[in-house]
Amino acid sequence: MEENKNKNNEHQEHISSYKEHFGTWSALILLTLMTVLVSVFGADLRTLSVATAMIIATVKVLAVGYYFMHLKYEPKIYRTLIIIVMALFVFFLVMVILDYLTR
Amino acid sequence: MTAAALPENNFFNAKKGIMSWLFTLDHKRIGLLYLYAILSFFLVGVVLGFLMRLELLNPGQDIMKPHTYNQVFTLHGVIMIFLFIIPSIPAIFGNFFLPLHLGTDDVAFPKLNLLSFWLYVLGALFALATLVFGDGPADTGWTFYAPYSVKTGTNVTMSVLAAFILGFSSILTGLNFIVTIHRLRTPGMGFNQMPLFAWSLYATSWIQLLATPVVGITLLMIIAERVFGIGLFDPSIGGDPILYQHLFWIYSHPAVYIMALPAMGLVSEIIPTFAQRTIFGYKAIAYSSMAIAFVGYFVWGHHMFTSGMSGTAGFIFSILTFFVAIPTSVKVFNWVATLYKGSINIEIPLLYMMAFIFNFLIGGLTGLANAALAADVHLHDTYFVVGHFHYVMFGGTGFAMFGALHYWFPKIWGRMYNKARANVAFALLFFGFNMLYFPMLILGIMGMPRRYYDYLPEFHGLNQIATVGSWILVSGLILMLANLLIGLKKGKIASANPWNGITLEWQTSSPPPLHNFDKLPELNEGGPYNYPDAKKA
Amino acid sequence: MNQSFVLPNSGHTFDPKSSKLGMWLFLYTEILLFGGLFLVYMVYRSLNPDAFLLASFKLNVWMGTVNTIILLTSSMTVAMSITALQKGDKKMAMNLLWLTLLAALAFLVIKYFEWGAKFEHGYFPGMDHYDAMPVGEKLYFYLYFFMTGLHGLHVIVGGIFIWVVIAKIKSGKVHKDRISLHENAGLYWHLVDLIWIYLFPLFYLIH
Amino acid sequence: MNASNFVEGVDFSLYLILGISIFFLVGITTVMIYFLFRYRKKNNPVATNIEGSHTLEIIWTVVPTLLVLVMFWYGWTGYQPMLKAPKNAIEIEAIGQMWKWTFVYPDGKVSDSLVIPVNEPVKLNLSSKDVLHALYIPAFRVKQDVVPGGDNMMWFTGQLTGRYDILCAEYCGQLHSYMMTTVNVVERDAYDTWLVTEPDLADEHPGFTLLKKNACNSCHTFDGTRLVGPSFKGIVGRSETVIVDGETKEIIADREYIIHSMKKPNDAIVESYQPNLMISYENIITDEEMNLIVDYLETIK
Ligand code: HEA
Ligand code: HEA
Ligand code: HEC
Ligand code: CUA
Ligand SMILES: [Cu+2]
Repeated sequence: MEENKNKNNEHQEHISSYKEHFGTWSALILLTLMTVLVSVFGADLRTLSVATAMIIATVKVLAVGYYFMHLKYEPKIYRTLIIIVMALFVFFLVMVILDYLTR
Repeated sequence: MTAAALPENNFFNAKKGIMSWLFTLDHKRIGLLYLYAILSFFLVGVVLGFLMRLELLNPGQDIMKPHTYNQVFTLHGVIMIFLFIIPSIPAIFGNFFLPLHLGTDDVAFPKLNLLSFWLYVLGALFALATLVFGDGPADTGWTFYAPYSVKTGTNVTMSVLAAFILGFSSILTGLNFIVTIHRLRTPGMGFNQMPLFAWSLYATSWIQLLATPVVGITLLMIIAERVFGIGLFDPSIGGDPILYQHLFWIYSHPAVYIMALPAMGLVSEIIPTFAQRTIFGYKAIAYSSMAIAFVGYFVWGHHMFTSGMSGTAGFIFSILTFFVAIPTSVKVFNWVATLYKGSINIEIPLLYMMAFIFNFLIGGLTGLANAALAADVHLHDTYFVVGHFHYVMFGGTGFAMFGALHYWFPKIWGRMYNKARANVAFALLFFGFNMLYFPMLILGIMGMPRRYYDYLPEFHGLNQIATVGSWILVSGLILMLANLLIGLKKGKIASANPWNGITLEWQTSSPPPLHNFDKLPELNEGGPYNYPDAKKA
Repeated sequence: MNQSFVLPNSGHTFDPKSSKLGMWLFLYTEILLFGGLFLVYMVYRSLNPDAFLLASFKLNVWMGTVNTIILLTSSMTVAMSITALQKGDKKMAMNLLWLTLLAALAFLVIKYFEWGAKFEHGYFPGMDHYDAMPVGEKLYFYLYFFMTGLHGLHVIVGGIFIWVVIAKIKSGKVHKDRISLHENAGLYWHLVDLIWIYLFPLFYLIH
Repeated sequence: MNASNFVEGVDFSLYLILGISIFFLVGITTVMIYFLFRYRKKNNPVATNIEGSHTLEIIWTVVPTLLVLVMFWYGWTGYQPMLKAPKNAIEIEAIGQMWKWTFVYPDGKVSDSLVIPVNEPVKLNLSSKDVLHALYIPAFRVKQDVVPGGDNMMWFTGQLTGRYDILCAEYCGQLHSYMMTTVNVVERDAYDTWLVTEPDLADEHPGFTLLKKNACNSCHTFDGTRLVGPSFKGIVGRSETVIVDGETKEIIADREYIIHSMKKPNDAIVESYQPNLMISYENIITDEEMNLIVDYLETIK
């Protein structure tokens, strides 16, 4: 399909700017500090802090994937695939835990 | 038709010397290396299976002690699963014919391909080294269930390590094929112009890629548990042996479709060639491969119905398991429909495909009995399951592989085998196979558990029939292999396209030249199997 | 016969897109490799919530936080080094990669001290203190060592990968128009980072 | 009348599926062979390219879907009652260990085979001392894994008096295929008398009774033949080579050593035998009992 046409004359790759990387990094550090603070000082919000920690981690992962790993600039198939892989993992997890919790 | 001599320019004589084989980057040679290696290990597995049958001829001890028997069936299972059937079709025929089918000259990463092969050899050596090192081969069954696999003194660590390495080899092959299919199709060939074998390899590769790592890490945990003496599945520290089973089957169920899908791809190749007409329902067959691969990820729990699984989980896993049968049956019906209004050459490869369909039907339909919760409570871990999986794996995939070997024999070696002898071998194999495994289904319904060194007297008769069947089967196998070997040396020179096949591999000479094609291969008008000589519907 | 004929879609010619696709596929397998461990973790944690909570207090949150920051920073430097090479600034690209390696080293050194402290307390499986722990906490520590250990192994492999890239940039084999290897090393390194992003809250921040 | 209350559900789902299977197997095979001959090259020299048919695709997707749903349903309804035992069931502990079954009754009676009253629900609480086993009674169509550290259970009602096999259906090592016993379904009054009659052990050495009770004889013989563990024949006072912490040592098997071997079998492994197979009996057998055992062992030379 489309990939076969111009294999040798590569079309221009997207070049991310330093600024963009730095911005991503700042956001990541901010989020890290946030989770640490929530967890260390929000000790009695236990379930809440687990949930926030996981949500924040996921946001961080998305940021790394999107900007550092250039997913934002890759063909859509890369994003679709990674969603499928993650969904697969979540299904494994849900089914195993379900088995344990309903015994 | 027959040319006087093999073409001068072929991949066999393109380079000379043993090194040019061991370090070759040519996908055809790597495919053949796999063929020789896999076949050798397979023969070891067959001998072990044969020994088991001898032991089971009569109740009580015949030729070996219980401990030995347990090691034998474990090694038999490990060899057959990890060394034979999982790599078999993709690594041999996939390597050889995928690039030809796509009209390219190699896979995307030839060096990685060579690495996969050597990893395979390394893993195989580890598996066999257990015969010599440590306290002998593992005696756990190929499933390595904890906690027995952690307690036994036999050399489980090495067997598990072997499976781990073989897993990597399998992952890399899958990765290579996916990239090849995405990037190296000949200009103008869209996904829907690909031969169905390529489709089935594509589906298989995704399973290899995404399921294998899970078993990889699980096996590492077993190794760690053995090395440190305590571990994640040990109840005394709060661990749970059932969790091991979940992890193991998350891989090993999808793995059964690694075994089956490529074989189904072969059937979809070979039937149109001998019916001389286009395949019935191309898209249905292609997409059902993907559907099987996909649904196959979600059903692993059916191996654990009696493990104490909750009713809710059992309900979900059972119903999902039944859903796999639907795309499979779509395939079967389409294959049969492809014979309709064909102009059929009844040749040996086609006979093997018919045998595939028959055996696979029995295998698949007995799978349904296993998938039903109530029936599985009775059938689980009995010979019914043993019968089921030999029917699908050996009666299905094994026979498809024989068929493919006969089908592509002239393409690979440029010669033809003796057809009369091949027919006799086929008859022996088919008859012996059914005589060996059908009694097992009945034994299972009667309640004979598997992995049994000894059995109650009421099971004696059927076990004897099975053992005699194994003798017929093995004689068929020997005849078949001998016939092929003779054909290799002395067979008549075959033409480039002896079956009047239509996929791209038949456009090049037999054996193919080093770089597969001397000119850009021509795509077939209106679909990969659209025979120009046949009438329009 | 035309010996010099080469197909337009030959597998023997270098194709950056193939190589990137291949790398991503490999990353998927890595995700699922760790996925298996995360699964074990989740199951055991849901079975022993309190023990996991208690055990997590024995880890040093600050060391973990510092390590997280180090890894995130190193991710940024790899990403930037790719930008630099794409722009043709070879020197800058190499320096940024060296910085990444430095971060990797720092990460490992901190891990070394962290593990060392745990060893001293006898938390490693088989040691005295470990044997005296309640069952759930044993699992926690076993998982802790297993998962961070495997992750540490990935840090080392990623570091070697980057080191190879540096050498190849130096010798001119990797350059502006042939950047695949560099990009792939970057992708791998980011993956190491991604895994840590989940490991960190799961082990250190259960509080 | 069936042997147990589950036979009907299990057999119905099994034979329903087998019936449908045979129909498809025969049907498809016949059609296949018919086509093979009807459209042979000789009979049909020119093929027709038929690309497919949407109607057919839909039919052969929908029909199997409906059929599998039916199969699933009867599988489920046959299985569901197994999940929950009735409240009034007689609860018996069933313990699996390499390679012996032990049953403990509510009033403390211990037996190595199962005896149950007819037409009364029985619940077995399954536990394992070492590895996985599975308690399987083919005639009753019931099977359940016995998991160390787990708490599985199974229940059933024996509906016909008689003796049936109990087998182990989960691979558990060397003598897996010999791990069998029986279930005897008897009338209620026979069950009641059985419960209160102790076997007559008056002239049996109490040490020997203990050895049998703890299934030592499934790994150790009394006649010198080798099984999983060293034979008991002439063990007391025997000199043997053992491995302690990786080092080989010569020892004499005296009373102290033998008792230690029961408490901590892994401390000293007799050469050429495997560690980890024998479990520790420290909290299972009392010190007095251990001495009785050694008393008995002294008598077998
Ligand atoms: C090539 C390998 C292969 C394949 C393809 C399959 C295919 C299937 N398997 Fe099998 N299986 C194994 C290899 C395989 N299996 C192995 C190795 C084990 C044992 C592992 C061990 O414990 O050691 C096992 C065990 C196993 C079990 C566990 C049994 C137990 O231990 O208790 C179950 C349970 O559900 C099962 C089910 C199925 C089903 C439903 C299919 C389906 O995919 C089959 C679908 C096919 C058909 C249904 C036939 C075609 C359909 C028609 C012609 C249409 C008519 C059909 C309808 C009306 C629906 N298998
Ligand atoms: C592909 C897989 C495969 C194959 C081919 C076989 C082949 C055979 N198997 Fe099986 N078997 C397994 C996979 C396989 N097996 C597995 C996974 C188990 C479970 C182990 C466990 O419980 O852990 C098992 C278990 C098993 C048992 C049950 C043991 C027990 O539970 O106690 C028995 C008993 O008779 C048996 C017998 C045999 C025999 C006699 C043969 C053969 O010897 C028959 C002779 C074979 C042939 C005549 C030729 C076959 C040829 C091909 C398939 C292709 C060749 C290819 C080319 C030429 C290119 N096997
Ligand atoms: C599952 C199998 C198994 C069971 C059950 C078992 N043992 Fe053992 N036993 C072994 C093995 C294997 C060894 C050898 C390894 C070792 O020395 O620890 C052994 C060793 C011994 C020894 C040391 C023998 C010697 O020659 O030094 C003694 C004494 C012993 N067992 C007693 C018993 C008693 C008493 C019981 C029952 C209460 C018992 N065993 C139950 C497997 C078993
Ligand atoms: Cu106990 Cu098998
Ligand atoms: Cu399965």
